[in-house]
Amino acid sequence: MTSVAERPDPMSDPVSRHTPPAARRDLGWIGIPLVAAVGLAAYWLLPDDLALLTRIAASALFVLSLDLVLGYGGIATLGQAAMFGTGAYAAGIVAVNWINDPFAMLAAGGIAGGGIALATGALILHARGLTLLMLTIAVGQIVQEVANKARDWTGGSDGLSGIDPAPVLGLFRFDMFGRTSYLFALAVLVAGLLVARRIMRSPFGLACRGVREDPLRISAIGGSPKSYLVALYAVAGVFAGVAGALTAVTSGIVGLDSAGFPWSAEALVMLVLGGTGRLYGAVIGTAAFMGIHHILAASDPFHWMGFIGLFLIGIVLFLPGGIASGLERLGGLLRRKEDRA
Amino acid sequence: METMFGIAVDGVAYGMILFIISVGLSVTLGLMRVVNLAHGAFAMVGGYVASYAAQTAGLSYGLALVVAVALTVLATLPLERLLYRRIYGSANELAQVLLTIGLTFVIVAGINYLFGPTLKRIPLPEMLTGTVELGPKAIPTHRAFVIAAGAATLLGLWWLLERTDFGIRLRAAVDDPAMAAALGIRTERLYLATFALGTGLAALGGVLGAELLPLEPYYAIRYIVLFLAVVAVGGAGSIFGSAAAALALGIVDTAGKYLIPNFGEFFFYAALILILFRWPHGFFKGRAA
Amino acid sequence: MTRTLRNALLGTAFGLALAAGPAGAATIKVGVVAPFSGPFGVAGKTFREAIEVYQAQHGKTVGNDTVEFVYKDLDQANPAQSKALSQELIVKEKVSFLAGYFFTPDALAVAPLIDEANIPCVIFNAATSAITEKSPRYVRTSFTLWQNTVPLAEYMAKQGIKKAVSAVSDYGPGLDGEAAFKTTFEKHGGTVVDSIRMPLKSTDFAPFMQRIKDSGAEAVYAFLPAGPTTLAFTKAFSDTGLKAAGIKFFGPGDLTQEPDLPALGDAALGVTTSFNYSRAHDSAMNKAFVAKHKEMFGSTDTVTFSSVGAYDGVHVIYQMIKNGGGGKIDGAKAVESVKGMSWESPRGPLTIDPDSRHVTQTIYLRTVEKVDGKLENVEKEAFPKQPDYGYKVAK
Amino acid sequence: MTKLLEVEGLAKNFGGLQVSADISMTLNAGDRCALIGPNGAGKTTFVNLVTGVIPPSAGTIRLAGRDITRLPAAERVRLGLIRSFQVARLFKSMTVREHLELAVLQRDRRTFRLFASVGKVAGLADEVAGLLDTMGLTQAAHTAVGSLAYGQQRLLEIALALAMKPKVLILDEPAAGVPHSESQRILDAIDRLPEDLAVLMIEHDMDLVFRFARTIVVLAQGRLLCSGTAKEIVADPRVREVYLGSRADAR
Repeated sequence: MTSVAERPDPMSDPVSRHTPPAARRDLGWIGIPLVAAVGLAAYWLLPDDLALLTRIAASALFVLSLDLVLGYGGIATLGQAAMFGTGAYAAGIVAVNWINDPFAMLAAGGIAGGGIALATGALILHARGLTLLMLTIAVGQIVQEVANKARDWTGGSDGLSGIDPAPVLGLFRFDMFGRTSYLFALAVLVAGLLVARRIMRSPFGLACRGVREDPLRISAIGGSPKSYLVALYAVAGVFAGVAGALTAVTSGIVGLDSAGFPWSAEALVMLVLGGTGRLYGAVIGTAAFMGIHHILAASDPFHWMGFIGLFLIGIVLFLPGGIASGLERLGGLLRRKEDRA
Repeated sequence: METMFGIAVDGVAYGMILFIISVGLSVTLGLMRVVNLAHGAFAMVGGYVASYAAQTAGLSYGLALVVAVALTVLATLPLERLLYRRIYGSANELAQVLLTIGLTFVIVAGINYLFGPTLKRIPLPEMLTGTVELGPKAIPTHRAFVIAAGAATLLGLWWLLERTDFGIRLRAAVDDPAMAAALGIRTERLYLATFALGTGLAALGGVLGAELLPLEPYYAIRYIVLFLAVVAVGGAGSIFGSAAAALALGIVDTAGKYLIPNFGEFFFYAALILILFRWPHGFFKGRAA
Repeated sequence: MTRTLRNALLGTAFGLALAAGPAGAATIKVGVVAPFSGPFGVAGKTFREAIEVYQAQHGKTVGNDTVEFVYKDLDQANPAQSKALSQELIVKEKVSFLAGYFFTPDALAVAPLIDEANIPCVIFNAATSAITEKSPRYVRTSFTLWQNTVPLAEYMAKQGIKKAVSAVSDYGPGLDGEAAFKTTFEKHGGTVVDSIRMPLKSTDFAPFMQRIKDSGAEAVYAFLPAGPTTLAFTKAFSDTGLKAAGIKFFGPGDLTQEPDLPALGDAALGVTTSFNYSRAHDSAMNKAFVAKHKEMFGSTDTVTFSSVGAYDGVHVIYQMIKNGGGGKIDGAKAVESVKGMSWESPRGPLTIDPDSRHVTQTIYLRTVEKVDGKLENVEKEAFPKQPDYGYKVAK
Repeated sequence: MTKLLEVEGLAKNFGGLQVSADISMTLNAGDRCALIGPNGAGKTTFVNLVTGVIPPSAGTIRLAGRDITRLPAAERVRLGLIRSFQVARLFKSMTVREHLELAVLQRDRRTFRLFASVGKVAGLADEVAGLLDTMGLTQAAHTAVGSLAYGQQRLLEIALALAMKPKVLILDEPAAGVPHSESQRILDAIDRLPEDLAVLMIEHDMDLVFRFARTIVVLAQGRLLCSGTAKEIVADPRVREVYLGSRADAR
């Protein structure tokens, strides 16, 4: 990866070239209500699969955080799990030792995730391309190793267990049927989408889009590209931390895998699969990847990897820009037909 | 003193393995600007072919090595035509990541299906077992052989790139692709040849390194971070950069494990961050990166 | 897909049967969570094969009830995913037992679930002692590091070894092994001159070998998780001349697990390990088990410790169903009913310790030798009735 | 007259090569100055030195009395030294309006507001509308720059510079690449720039230079050759020599 941030990436953003931005916004606007509606529908239609759906919702929030960094900031990272893991452990440690209110846990996760992102981002975001990629990986590995070493706090490789979140608002208990967990996760995801959308339409979001396209031009109007990137990285860190905390709340345990390289890589795959720079692309990618994985792993746990691999190759060859861009093109086609009629 | 010497020897041996496998990745990244995450998978395929050739077909180690490199190159060339050609260039990074991860998954699943999930070995010839005395330190003969093979690979690549027609064209294309095309260098064939070179080197490393990086289907995923680290530190497209980076990381890793084993992992990644801080474009700034 | 469909149809069919008739023929489901794909896919494979061998030998029914196994793939240690899969097994598949669990965090993750659902959880592998303390519904049929290490350390001390070094992977079970070794070995008069903790993912062990050599120890106690790391470690031990220098190599049997032996080759010869099971164990029951496995799967390459962990786990589950006398399983009662249970397994005599709910078993001292041209762990000594020494050891 | 930009003894060496030497000049409020010179005279280097893209080897630069010689480029921009680019350098996927919003927000340091909506920032919409109107870009406000005509992109470049509320504005060949028929629009736009601004224009097109400039500075071989009013410059034999000489060489 030589220069993700220096050049606009046409792969990730074909829509902006072909359709006026106004059309893109419309789809963005229905994206979030659609996520909420589909999420609620799934609650009624698939009451036995809430465990999976909960994981999808929490993971989607994590992938969303990656979209903020990559899709809006052009920062290629394979270390986003460092923030997720830090958030998850922070929430878990807070719950086990002090206070187990789910909202307090989310707050702890967000603060921890944002804090670590701010600290490490300031350190590594001067780099670009492959170097940056390696730095993010290295930060992730170090966070994971810290978690492994701090056994007294994190449980080390055994995982931090015994997290028992209090009922939501003192009313809804997290039971084994997962209803509370799912609705809670879905609510947090939708709230996350709304906040992310708000941020991306704020002056800050506008500046970040500018940095992604041409950092030098940003300096020419008096802005500092690096400070925008560090701020964006920290904001995304808050999202990742909340996602980690959400996983800690809904699963009651945090493992070393939550800060691991595979999790970062998987998030990147899910995001690119769904489509970058759209927010709801993160949700589509996560649902598609985890859903397909679940079905394949259930029917053929021995060879699912091969099928997922073929699927990813197929997406690159036939649907560059991810599933969301495919949907948008479909939407565009339909609209054009209407126009003609 | 003896300790230092021991660390140096072990580190160099480890570094040479990393070098042989990673340099192919560096070459393809430098020329085609493709982040080939399937590079480890190609190394693994080479190792498996050699293992099969030596154990089941009963070939000698040397012959198995040649067969492995040749078969791996032959097997992956169609991939260049069918898949890689579509994603060359730095504008396609996300597509590259997705496609090569997908390809890695398919290869892992395929190897798992064909050879099973258990560890495989490439039996060493009598000559390469045992130890050789190197001053005060005894090192495994195989490691000494790997160091020699790594040095030979470095020399061979240097000769290929500096002294042959292919090398001149390749360097021209890395420096300035547009100019190279204008001069009538047929980049398509050049890309194909370079891809073959990269894959061949991967396979070679997979076979030679099998004692240190044992063969199993997840090899492809397990070590790719290590290979990427070498390329990042060395600078994409630089042969000597890769060698220097591989040796440096090999020695750093070995020293960390020896001196502070409890924090070996910390040491390695902290060193990596420091190195990349000091040389953000790698030791030898890649001409193309 | 076809499996899912079939399961669904079966489920419906039995559901109808249940609704129609009186309590009688029912299907009792057992959910198995284990790695069936990924780097640890062999473990899941051994579980599944052992389960199928057990069912082939003992039938698929207990009384009037049919026992059906539902498999869920968890490719690596991922407790959150483990909990989600187990939750799905309970809520969607309506299993009466949870079983499997290769890694400690994955097993720990289900403690709140099994308590809430009142379902027994039979652990086929996860070896950290502390697990069974977390819920009264855990039963474990594998082993712990303490269980394997204590007799080994005693044996080493008895051999006249005074100075030893421990080298373990830097994660929970490794630290268990290190603690068990140090405590026991020093209690019997030995000295641990160096305790090396190695990064979990490391495959280059030359520097550690140098360190072991420099420590001046006569013997090394090593523990690493089975797989590429153990292979590389064992090879490095023989390659770097430590073996030739006369340093003795001991460790729990993970180091020479049967599926890795062909790849280890002659480097493994002479390595002494302590473990609860060897494929070459000499008993009629084990011969029958291995023969049946070969008959069903064509090879015995994958028969190893996790096989008997699963095999005996299924035996315990069958016993719980039997004790319940048909109908719905009450988890707490079912676990209660097998406390103190003793039986003969392919690995030897087993008893479920009523306190720890972990099997008390014979630990064997084995050496890798060639038997009919094939490498095997050949048993040299037996230490009977070894409990889990790590249960409720303050950390 | 307020001295807005003062350059003294500015020089730059690349290795042994001296590309700029001993350049001194002053811009006052209200100045309309053109910087001309044959190709290779060092005009671009001069702009880069003044704006802080490259550090000078010697000399000082003062902006409204403050020494800015060592300040980074972005800092000079914040102080009011603004340039437009020779080749339109814009954010392709953003609309015209978004460009101006971003520039105004950046100028006011309001870009770190995370939760405000761009549409609701006080005073922003009016100011942007004013800028659009000044440059005649109101019609194109919602067009993505990628699909904008080149002449309009140049206008947007100038609008962007203007949005920064500059004290000193450097226009680097504002009409480069624009068809002659459209250059009048650009000139019109420049005519409407606030009067108290100091404007320095680098330009080849003499036609444009004579219509715009009240003073002209000639650069040749990295040195200041002469300066004066249009009439004085045209009459200066050295200028003729530089231009004709270089043309003769080129042929």
